[in-house]
Amino acid sequence: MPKYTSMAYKSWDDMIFGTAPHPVSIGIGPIELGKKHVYPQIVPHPRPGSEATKEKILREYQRMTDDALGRCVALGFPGLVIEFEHIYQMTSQPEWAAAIFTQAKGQMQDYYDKYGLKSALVSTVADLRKPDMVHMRHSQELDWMLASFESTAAGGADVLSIESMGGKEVFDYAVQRQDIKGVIFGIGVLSSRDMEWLWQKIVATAKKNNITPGGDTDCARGNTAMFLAGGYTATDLPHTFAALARACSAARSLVAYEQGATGPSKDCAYEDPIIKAITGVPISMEGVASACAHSEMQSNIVSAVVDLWSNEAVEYHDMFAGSSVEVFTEILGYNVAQMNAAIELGTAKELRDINIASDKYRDVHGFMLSPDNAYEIGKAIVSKVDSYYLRSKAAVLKTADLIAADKKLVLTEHEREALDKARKEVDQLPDNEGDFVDMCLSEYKKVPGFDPTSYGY
Amino acid sequence: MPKYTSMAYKSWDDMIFGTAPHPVSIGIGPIELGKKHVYPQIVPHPRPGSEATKEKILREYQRMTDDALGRCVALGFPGLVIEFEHIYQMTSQPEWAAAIFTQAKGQMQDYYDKYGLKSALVSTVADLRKPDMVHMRHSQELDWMLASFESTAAGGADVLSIESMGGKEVFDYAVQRQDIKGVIFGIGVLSSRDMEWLWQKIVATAKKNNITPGGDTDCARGNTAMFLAGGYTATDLPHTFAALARACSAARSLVAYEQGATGPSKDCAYEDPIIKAITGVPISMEGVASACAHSEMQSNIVSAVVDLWSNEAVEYHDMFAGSSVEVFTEILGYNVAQMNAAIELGTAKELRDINIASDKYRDVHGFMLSPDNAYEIGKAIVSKVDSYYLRSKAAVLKTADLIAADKKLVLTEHEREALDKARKEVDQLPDNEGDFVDMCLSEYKKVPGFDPTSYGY
Amino acid sequence: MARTVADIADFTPIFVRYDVKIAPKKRGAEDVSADPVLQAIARGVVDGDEDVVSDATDKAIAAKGPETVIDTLIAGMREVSKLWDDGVYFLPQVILSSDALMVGLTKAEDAMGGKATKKGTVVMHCAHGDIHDIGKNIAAALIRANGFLVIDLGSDVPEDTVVKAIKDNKAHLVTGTALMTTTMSAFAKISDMLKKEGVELPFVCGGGAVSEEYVTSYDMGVYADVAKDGPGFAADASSGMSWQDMRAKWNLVV
Amino acid sequence: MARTVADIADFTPIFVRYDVKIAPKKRGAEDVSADPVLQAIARGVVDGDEDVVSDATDKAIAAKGPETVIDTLIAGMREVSKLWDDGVYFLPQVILSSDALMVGLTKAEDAMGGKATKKGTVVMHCAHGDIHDIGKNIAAALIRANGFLVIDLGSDVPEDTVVKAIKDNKAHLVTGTALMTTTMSAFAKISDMLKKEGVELPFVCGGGAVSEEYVTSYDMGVYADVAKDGPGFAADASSGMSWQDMRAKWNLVV
Ligand code: B12
Ligand code: B12
Repeated sequence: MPKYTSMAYKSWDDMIFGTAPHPVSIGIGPIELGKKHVYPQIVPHPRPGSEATKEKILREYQRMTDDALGRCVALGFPGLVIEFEHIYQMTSQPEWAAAIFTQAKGQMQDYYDKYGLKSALVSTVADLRKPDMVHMRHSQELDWMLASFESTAAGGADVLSIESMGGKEVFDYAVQRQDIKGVIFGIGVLSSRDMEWLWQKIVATAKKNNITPGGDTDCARGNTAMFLAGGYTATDLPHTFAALARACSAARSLVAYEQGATGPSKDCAYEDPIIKAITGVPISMEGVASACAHSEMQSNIVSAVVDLWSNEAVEYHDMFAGSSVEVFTEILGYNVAQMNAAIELGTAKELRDINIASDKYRDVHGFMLSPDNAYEIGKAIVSKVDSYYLRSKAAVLKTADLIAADKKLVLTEHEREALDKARKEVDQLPDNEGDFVDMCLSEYKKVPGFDPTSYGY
Repeated sequence: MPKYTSMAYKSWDDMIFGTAPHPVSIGIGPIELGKKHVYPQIVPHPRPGSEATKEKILREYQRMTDDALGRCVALGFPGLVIEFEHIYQMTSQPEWAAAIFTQAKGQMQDYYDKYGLKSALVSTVADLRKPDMVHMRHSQELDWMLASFESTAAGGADVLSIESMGGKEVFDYAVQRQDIKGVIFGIGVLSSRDMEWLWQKIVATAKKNNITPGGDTDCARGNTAMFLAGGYTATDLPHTFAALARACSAARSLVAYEQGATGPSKDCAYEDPIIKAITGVPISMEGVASACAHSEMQSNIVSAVVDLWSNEAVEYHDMFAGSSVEVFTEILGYNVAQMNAAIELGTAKELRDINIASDKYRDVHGFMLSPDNAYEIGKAIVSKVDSYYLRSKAAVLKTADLIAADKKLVLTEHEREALDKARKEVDQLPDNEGDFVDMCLSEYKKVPGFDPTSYGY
Repeated sequence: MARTVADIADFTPIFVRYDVKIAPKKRGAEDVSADPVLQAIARGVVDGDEDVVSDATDKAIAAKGPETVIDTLIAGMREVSKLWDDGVYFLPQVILSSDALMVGLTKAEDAMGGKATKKGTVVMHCAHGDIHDIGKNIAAALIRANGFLVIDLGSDVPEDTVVKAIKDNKAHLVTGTALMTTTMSAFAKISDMLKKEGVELPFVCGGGAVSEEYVTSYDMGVYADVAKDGPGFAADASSGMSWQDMRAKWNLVV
Repeated sequence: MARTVADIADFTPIFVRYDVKIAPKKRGAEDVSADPVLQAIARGVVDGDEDVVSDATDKAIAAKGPETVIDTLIAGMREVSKLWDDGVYFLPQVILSSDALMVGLTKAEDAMGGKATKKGTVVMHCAHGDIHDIGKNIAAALIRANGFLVIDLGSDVPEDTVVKAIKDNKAHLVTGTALMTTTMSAFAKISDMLKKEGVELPFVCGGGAVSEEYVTSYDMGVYADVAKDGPGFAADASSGMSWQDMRAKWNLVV
């Protein structure tokens, strides 16, 4: 498949929440993404113990689904996307997964029939291929995954997505050592190669079932780095280093769309503003309403160009106002009501710019995801079309340059040193993919469990 | 004390979040409310069982406080207000309450010394005077309450507030029967009289301790009606009826400020936009981030003129991202960051109008709290200065008129009938307070436990 | 220039008025009797009109006897429930109907020279330290209107008062309401005290703070979601259903 | 006209850069030895430089004997911990230091003709069905660097494998990591299995999904908040502290 060589927008300023150059229709209603409307996306997680039997897990999902749909009707939300991120027991037992999806789809149809509530269902299969433990291209785990894509597609899923695991073994080793070379290799090369291989299968399954191949996220790497970087008081990883890792994530997550995915993207792919700038697909993002799932420093700015607004994940439990699923459906619904009201009023850009001002300079992660910078990073990526390695490297260099150049962005001494050190190391890397890969294959032999044949080497 | 006779603003359009004609400074830093900035207000609640011993409850509050302050520093929030709504065991044991407040204030001082984080502490004493069970003016419960105001003021509280209980016995009886007369009597007359009596004591305690008398809320009545009304699918009480009850709430909650309270108001007083229009005090409100505490139909519009943004209450427990207190501190912090960014950008009115558009026509409660309508209701209230009864009646009539007149506001048949019926009943009520009170004293004798001497009759 | 809310013609992208979509057609109740006086009683209940019920009851007691009056009152109330179920009535109409019903019932019982046999006895209370009682009051009104004897202990009720009332009244069912996380622990205590005394009966617990998970963590606990279910709980318990069976029927335990 | 973010001069009303406020002054480590070769070992550890440590270790083993080398390596690591505590070092510097330390340690142990006595034995794993292992890996590196023997069973480890490893290795401490609500129930199972076999030892559990409340709900469980505390747990357990005492020390049980 060809690689992206140009941008979907003429200027970053054309990017706005709710609108995408390549809209997508999914589910019952249908839910139209990218056509001047932002929808909420609730992601519920079952309680400990509910995985014990098929009957229990079905009840748990039934309740969670009903809570989410019921709250939408009570408050007047026009539509809802529900995502089930498979737990281990679903992907490893494709017939459980199928039953859960079929049940939810029936509930969604009932709400549509009774109230006219639109909805769609996303199946995010768990990537159980832990690269240091199982082979990426031949293993029981892979077979389960493919069977689960198939069974949930047949069972009523409208979108197939994944958080794929390629390159994680090398990345984990490298990120703990603040080693940018290993990060580029793990994310930019290994993960991209794994995606190219895996996404052909996912797209084929989606097509066969006449549903939508959604997207992939660099969660396993980009978000690990982001969480390690943490807030202002954390000292696990420099924030500048995590931002450079995120630049690679964009070059990497693009592969899904090159292989035929159309969006909606995966919510936890913080690299999505860059992806949207390049591809024009509708993106799912998470921010202030995903505070239940993790803490972050860019909760408002990530809504700037969003099409589907998610809470990432909330465990089912009781709160004063009802269940946590009801609570977060309500928060998401009002968040998107604000965005949709702005669209109807004609002040969407004002709202976008307010959200940009909230976080652009709070932290480097928000800074690089600010649509203006995201656009520039996207341009660097599409300028290097011939190699996964080179486009990742270009993204890292562009990000480092943007961070270094902006006077409003304050960095501590430690953060700046980390940036300068990484920048210097990247400058010394080879100019072509072959040399880089040879170098890395020899250096990262030492990473426990790293098996180059998992990536077709 | 004189009653309000005029509005604090020339026009509703001058009202905006973060700015109040009469700013208030509280706590460490200090936190300046009403001076072009909105602060977050977190209200944590202890877990079941933690009330068992003083040691346990102190640990619980210590953790909750640390979680809230720590998250602010991690994410860069400039300041935080923490409210402790007393549980029964605090108000009934004033020395427990004092210890809890002293401990929290010490933690807040530490964070200020170490990081410069501003903060302030609100003591909301539980009104344990259940009017059908205890006398409002002479009882053990009253003594506990006054002692708790005193002990928490001495212990480090910066603001004293309450959700006072007057008139609840009559109101509860009336609201269950959709009886607008009883609602006006319970809220407009009895609760106002109780507040006049009680607030002189609260203001005196605050003055003595050199801290701030905050505000009171019609929670016990206005919110009970609002919760009974519920969402689109509930059938416990017509929404139009709840909106008329809320109109009385505004006439009633005003009494605190007439007796010397200065704000910040109580977060759960949804009548506060009307109060702000009349008094110009900074108001605390709750909306999208209080979805943890209850569901509502006006979560965005209530931020239109807010100064302090609250989550109402969240029970302490674990979520994926940390504790629920950390999660909701984070949500509140980003919500106010959005508002403060708009202020700094000069697009605060655009954001306000977006939030108005989100909910003005979703439901009658949001409709009447829309700043334009809130202002009109305020005018009706201050036009009838000589009587608590008459100003409540005027508020109800104005609200009914506004609802009936606005063509964009769609009502179901049942909702419109409820509105018309109430309107007709109010039209037939006496023209002066004496006659009205005589009528009600005789009619509501039948309410179990109603004792007119509790209100000085 | 940016527009204001007044310029928006169509709000459906922001919110959808599902309430308007599902609003039922207004309709009246079915007649319950061909007899005009009995039908007047039923209509008085349906309309929540105490005066009408009072007058018609006086007449009917003389003409038909108090048992027939009681049956008619209950039949009227059944129509009220149907209207509520269908969304034609809201709760206040039901409460007013139950007020009216109580007027008739008291008269009929007086005429019978004492309390008519009730379907069962229910002890109700709000937890110690908790004064949130509106949910309990609504449930009490509905249970009473369905022909059960309700012993309402009020709110902020000490645990031993509850236990004593259960024993003294030989209750079929006890209910508890709590809206605060720091008061609902009283339920577990009551359950323990009952066990110690060898008393076993269904203990239906509800209220905002209370979760099914919590209520099903102690013996006898059955979780109640809405007041509307009150009469159903009372009927099950009075018919001798065990708390285990009631829990299995009403709760979705994980 | 509305301004853009570029026009904002002062962001403090929107956010405050507390990180800048509390950023420590950069500083180096204290010297740990007056001897230049030993100091080179320590410096190599502090700098995370495997080559320097390797060379200096070779020299020092000959000149001072392996025990002194080990002491020096540990002393260097102690300086690293101080720098981390003060925020001068971030985690990667600590991991690189521990890599360097392991190079020296391996040489010294080889010179002693086998493993040096470790301070204690720690069995570590991620829960069955769970592949989130980065927190465990960090904790393992820190515990190892503090002189303990770590048996790392990896991730997605069946319960009986864990129990067997504890018995086979006579472990002082077992640790578990889980980041999913649906995998952490494995911990309670392991606790039960150990009890049944009469084995009792502290079971330190951590990971994003895991709460103190959950971990302290089964026997032996001690909740771990951050990887940094790993060496402290290992030290307590190896010194014979009971799980009850460790729980009291490390956890704030309600
Ligand atoms: C990175 C990540 C991943 C990576 C894992 C990388 C790895 N090798 O660990 C990848 C992408 C592979 C992944 C996969 C999945 N993930 Co994931 N993941 C995360 C994420 C974003 C961050 C976790 C992380 O690395 N944190 C940083 C590390 C350092 O923290 P930590 O492990 O907790 O360790 C700290 C402490 O706990 C402590 N500690 C831990 N262990 C020990 C041990 C000792 C002895 C001591 C002293 C201390 C200690 O020390 C550390 C701090 O100093 C979380 C989000 C979150 N809120 O946690 C989700 C999260 C854990 N993942 C989640 C899910 C659902 C999944 C998937 C099922 C998604 C899917 N459907 O594909 C799959 C898992 C499939 C499977 N079978 O397991 C959910 C879990 C929901 C739930 N609780 O049920 C979370 C919470 C995300 C969310 N909010 O939805 N994930
Ligand atoms: C109205 C209200 C009040 C009123 C109470 C009115 C009254 N007479 O009940 C007033 C103002 C007095 C009040 C006071 C306080 N309140 Co209050 N209150 C509320 C509020 C806003 C609504 C409750 C309500 O009336 N709901 C409607 C009724 C109908 O619902 P319900 O009682 O739950 O009943 C339903 C079901 O549970 C069920 N049900 C209930 N019982 C039974 C029984 C049977 C048999 C059956 C079948 C069904 C059933 O049927 C009903 C539906 O059909 C809630 C918010 C919330 N999220 O719940 C807070 C809330 C309960 N209050 C709270 C607090 C903290 C207080 C105060 C301590 C505040 C203070 N510091 O002053 C004081 C209490 C002092 C004390 N000692 O008790 C917190 C509790 C926090 C916690 N869980 O610990 C809440 C959750 C608000 C919040 N989010 O912070 N409150």
